[in-house]
Amino acid sequence: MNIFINGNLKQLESENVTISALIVALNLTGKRLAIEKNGEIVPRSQFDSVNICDGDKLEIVSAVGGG
Amino acid sequence: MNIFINGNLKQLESENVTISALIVALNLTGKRLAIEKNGEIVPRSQFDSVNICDGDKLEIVSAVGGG
Amino acid sequence: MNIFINGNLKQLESENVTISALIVALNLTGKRLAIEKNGEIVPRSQFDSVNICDGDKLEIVSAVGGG
Amino acid sequence: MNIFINGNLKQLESENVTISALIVALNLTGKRLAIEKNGEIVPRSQFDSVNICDGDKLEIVSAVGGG
Amino acid sequence: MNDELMIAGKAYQSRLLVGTGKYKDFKETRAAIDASGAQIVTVAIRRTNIGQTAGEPSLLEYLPPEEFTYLPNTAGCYSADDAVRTLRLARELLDGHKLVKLEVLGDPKTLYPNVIETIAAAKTLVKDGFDVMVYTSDDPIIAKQLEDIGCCAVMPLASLIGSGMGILNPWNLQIIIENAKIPVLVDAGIGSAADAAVAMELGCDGVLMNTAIAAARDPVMMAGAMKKAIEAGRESFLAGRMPKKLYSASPSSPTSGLITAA
Amino acid sequence: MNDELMIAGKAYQSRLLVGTGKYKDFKETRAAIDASGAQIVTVAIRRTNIGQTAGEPSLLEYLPPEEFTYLPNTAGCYSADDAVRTLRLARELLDGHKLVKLEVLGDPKTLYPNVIETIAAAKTLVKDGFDVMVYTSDDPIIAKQLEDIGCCAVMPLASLIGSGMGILNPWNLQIIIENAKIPVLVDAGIGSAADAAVAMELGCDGVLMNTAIAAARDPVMMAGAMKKAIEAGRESFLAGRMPKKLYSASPSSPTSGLITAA
Amino acid sequence: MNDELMIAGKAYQSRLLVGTGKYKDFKETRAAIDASGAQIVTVAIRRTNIGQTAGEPSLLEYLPPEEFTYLPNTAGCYSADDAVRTLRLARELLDGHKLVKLEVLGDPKTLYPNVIETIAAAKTLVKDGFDVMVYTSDDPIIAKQLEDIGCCAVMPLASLIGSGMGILNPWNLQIIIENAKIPVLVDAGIGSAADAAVAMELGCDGVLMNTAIAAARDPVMMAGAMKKAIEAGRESFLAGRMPKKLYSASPSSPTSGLITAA
Amino acid sequence: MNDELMIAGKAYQSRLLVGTGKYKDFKETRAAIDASGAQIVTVAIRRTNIGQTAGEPSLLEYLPPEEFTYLPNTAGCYSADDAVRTLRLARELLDGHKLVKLEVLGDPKTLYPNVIETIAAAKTLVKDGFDVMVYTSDDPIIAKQLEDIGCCAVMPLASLIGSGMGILNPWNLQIIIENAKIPVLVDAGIGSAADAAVAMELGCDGVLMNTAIAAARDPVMMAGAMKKAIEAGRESFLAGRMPKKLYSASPSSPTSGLITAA
Repeated sequence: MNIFINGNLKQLESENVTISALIVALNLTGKRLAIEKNGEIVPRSQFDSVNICDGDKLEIVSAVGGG
Repeated sequence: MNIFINGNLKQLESENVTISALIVALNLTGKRLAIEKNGEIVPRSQFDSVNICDGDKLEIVSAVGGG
Repeated sequence: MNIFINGNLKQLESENVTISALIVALNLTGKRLAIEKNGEIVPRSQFDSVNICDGDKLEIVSAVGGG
Repeated sequence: MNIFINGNLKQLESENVTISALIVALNLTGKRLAIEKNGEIVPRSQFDSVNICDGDKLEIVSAVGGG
Repeated sequence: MNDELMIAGKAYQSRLLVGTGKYKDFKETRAAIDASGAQIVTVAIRRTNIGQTAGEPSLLEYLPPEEFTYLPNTAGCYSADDAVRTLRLARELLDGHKLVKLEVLGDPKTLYPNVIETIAAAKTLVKDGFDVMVYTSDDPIIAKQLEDIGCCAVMPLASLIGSGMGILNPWNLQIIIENAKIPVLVDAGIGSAADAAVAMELGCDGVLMNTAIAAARDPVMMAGAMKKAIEAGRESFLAGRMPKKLYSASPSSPTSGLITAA
Repeated sequence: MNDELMIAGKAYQSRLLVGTGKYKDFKETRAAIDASGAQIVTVAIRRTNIGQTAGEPSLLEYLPPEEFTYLPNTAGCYSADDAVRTLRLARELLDGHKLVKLEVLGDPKTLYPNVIETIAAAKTLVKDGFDVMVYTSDDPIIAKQLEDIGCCAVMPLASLIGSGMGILNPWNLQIIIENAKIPVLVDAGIGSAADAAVAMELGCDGVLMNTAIAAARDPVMMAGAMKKAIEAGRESFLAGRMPKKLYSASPSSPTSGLITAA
Repeated sequence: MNDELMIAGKAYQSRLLVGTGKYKDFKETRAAIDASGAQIVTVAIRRTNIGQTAGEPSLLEYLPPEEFTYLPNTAGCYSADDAVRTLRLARELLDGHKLVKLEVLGDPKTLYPNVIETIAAAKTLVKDGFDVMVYTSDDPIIAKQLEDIGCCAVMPLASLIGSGMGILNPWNLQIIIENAKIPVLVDAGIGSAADAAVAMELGCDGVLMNTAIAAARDPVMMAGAMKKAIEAGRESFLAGRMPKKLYSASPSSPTSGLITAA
Repeated sequence: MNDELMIAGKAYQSRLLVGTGKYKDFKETRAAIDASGAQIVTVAIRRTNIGQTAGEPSLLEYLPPEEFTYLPNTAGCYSADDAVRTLRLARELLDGHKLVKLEVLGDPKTLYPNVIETIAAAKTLVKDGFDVMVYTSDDPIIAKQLEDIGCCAVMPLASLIGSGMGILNPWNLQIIIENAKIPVLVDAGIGSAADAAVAMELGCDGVLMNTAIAAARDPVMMAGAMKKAIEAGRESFLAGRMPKKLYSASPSSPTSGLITAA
């Protein structure tokens, strides 16, 4: 299926992917992240339960140096 | 009847007073004025036709020195 | 004899007074002082040997708070 | 003979040249000038009478734009 | 030199706008304004003094609207509604006159503008057909927003009204001037003729003042000084000043031909 | 208003003195000086260019000594002797002319005055009968000493010659002005019309400048701006400016009679 | 001396808040922040770099949230919505962290705040339970409105972000400080240690900076200088400076007892 | 960081020199000087109070010459002769102590230095073997002459003694610092910690003050503030400040990766 991550199109083979699975797939395990799905924040507690569907728009953000 | 002019109570003997008549009564003949009646501006052209009723609130203003 | 100390006239009974003796007489023993006699500095080493004569002008100074 | 004008060596054929004559020879007729000869100012009134001798040092100056 | 100030489609030769408050009497007001050469004068709108003896002189007799462009202001207004209401009365009072000065203040202690209310009032007034010259802070973003709303001139403060502190932040004014496509006039804070010259040298299109003239020891003489200062600053701006440098490259007199070289 | 500048017993209507250096040509020099309204113009004394084609124009033809008061200077002199020698030649050149500008510089990089040599030269020149207008630093003690020596005017710098940095230390100038019984003119450092107005508002009796006019993009227009700025600053000083205060006691418009009180 | 800075109910010993941007690497970032003594550090929220090699170091490893109070900002946001959205993500990212820095910019050229959008965002965030430290202009009325909305600290600019121009308008800051009942921190524009000391002497409760440290030739040394400058300015403010006067009433040394009186 | 101040061949860790006048009592004097960290303290030379009760405490008991480097001054001297005479007595008083502060004043109202007399005194004192730290104006030429005479440090004023006006002309100080090969210390005029930091950031080698500490509401706290301000300003100077620019090239947070780009 096709989803958008941080504005870029991304193809995923498998369907029914959880956020947690996606994080692993994206090689982001252990990183401190916040995720927005179609404009709604997904609490970290729900990463295992929330599934990603075709066409979902995800924003994955972290803290960087800034002033 | 009782009206309010510039925030002060004013008693008028006669009823059915026009704005023009009021101006004369107030000794303001010939002065450049603008008048608000109950929050609505009364165009100068209507000073002769518009009547004042008991309880009306009038604002009579002129231009003064200011910066 | 009469001498001047810091601009003021001072009477001394005895003649042939040394600077050291004067310091004692003035109750300045142990104070850190510098002394000018008739415009010439008297080194501390000579306080015992230098005599004061009638009419001598002495300046006795010390260090005080200043900026 | 050889003289110095404004720091530069200048050869003159004739001897016994007056300042006035020199001014003509230098093509400076009518210019407003002041002249110093060997460090001494030569008043304009004496331009006709004062002679220039071999080795004299002359300064010829005028007014120019300045602030 | 033809260098006119265009405001709402009308050309003015004078870049000095003056207030009419705080003078000893109307005679002094008129004398000072004449000396200033101002063509635009601000007036306040106030309740008519009821019961005043008829024939008592009025400002308009000393400053006939035929001779001067009136600029009714909203001094003393602390809300958009009061300001709009005041200027609608002014328009009626001055036979449909459209050119107005909008100012909405934030508090009576500093008289600093309330830019939120100012923007709200500006939107209403522009929609209502007024030509709005707007008094504001030196916030460049707000100034641009007021221009985008359709104000015909933006008038940032130099410093607080009546303070005479002069231009406290020339850098903000510079940014406002660079970004503006409408006239920028400095309003409030000018204290002396030099302050006015500084404002014009920054590239302002004009200056509006009242206290600096009216509260001078000799208001009429100060008015004349202000006229010259505005013109001096404007011409200095147009003439293009010399560059600043800590060390001068060259003295004003020739460095060659010195007799000292002898 | 009769407000003349008295220097060495002669009255001048203009308080702006200008240099004659750094202009494109003599025509521009004259045009700028006319626009400035200056009555006193400084000139430098330099070695005559020997071998120049006869009839080549000279400064004096464009600025006839009958029309202007010449102020020969000692620009480029770094010692009292050189300065004195230069001015004696100037006096001879200008038929016994006594009014001169003394300046003795400290180094060619900053052109800052050497006050020690300046004082020495001033003593000699005054004894020798010159009317000495003296360029100096903003040191109030030195300024007073130059007055006591008998100089007819003291001319402290605003900032370095040709820097255009304006008045760097108004406080020292203020002290000099308060203490002086002779005219105090600001000389050097003025960069724009506003700078000139500031100097006059401080209470200076006049301003001498060259680069600020000659190095402007349009020297003639700037000269006119300077004329107005000097007059504006002077009149502002005489008119007595309003007091400065961080908060204004009172707005310019009446605080009573507001409809908003309804 | 016990003189703590209270923000949103928590006490801090350091009055210097620092950004974490523009450093050579995280090692320098940490070294500079240690030298600054800062306890509150700002961070930006940005899209995670997808596809980056795992184990690549992150800012949080160098600045553990256990050691520092994070202050996520909204740098780069030009609307209230973007700012609110960014801070909600930040809160989630930082496990419900409530203390945030709100900044909504007006344009990318000046980075001047958009106070209209800032106020809108502040209202939403306060209602949403955030502790909002808000970056704003030096407009005293806006500063007061932000306090009334419920922000826990107001942070006016000294000058434009990254400009290093220092405090351009100390008078406005003074008014803001006088009127505020919440902490006032100067944010943006500080360029040197002296600037920081000036801000604290005005009576600010703290200073937030980034470029002044990160863009110094030696960021770590500058960080230490800033720490001392903040403390020096604070203590100078508390100690109560001597009065200013153009002339001194009295020298520092006794005027009597001079031998010169002999 | 090993960054010592070398004066007359001796190294000092503190760049803050303080006066000992104007304090409530010797106890406060000592407490303030301890808080300041100063190693060099100025003292005045005055006629001993004859007839004072023996055992009355003296300054030297509170500030033992073994702990501090004394810097006897010539405060109150208006001529070279008086200054030289005073310092010869000081040398005798302090057992041949050679390090002295020379100041010759111009008038009692401004306490501005008389540079002519100062130069005369400096020549005599240097010939006589003194190590002369000389108080002077901010005249760069005079400062250079004093260096050439052989003074071991030149100490230009920031503003008038006891005025607390801070640095009135940083440009002159800058020139003095650029040209000097001996230490340049700012002496007189510092009013607050920020003033001290500004002086050090200009590149001064040190600062000498008295009133700013002694006349503060809390002299001991202000002394500590000054210690930090001097160190902050010095380290800021050494660290190399960021460049100033009206507009910032870049914000402190990344401009890419904004969610707002979504």
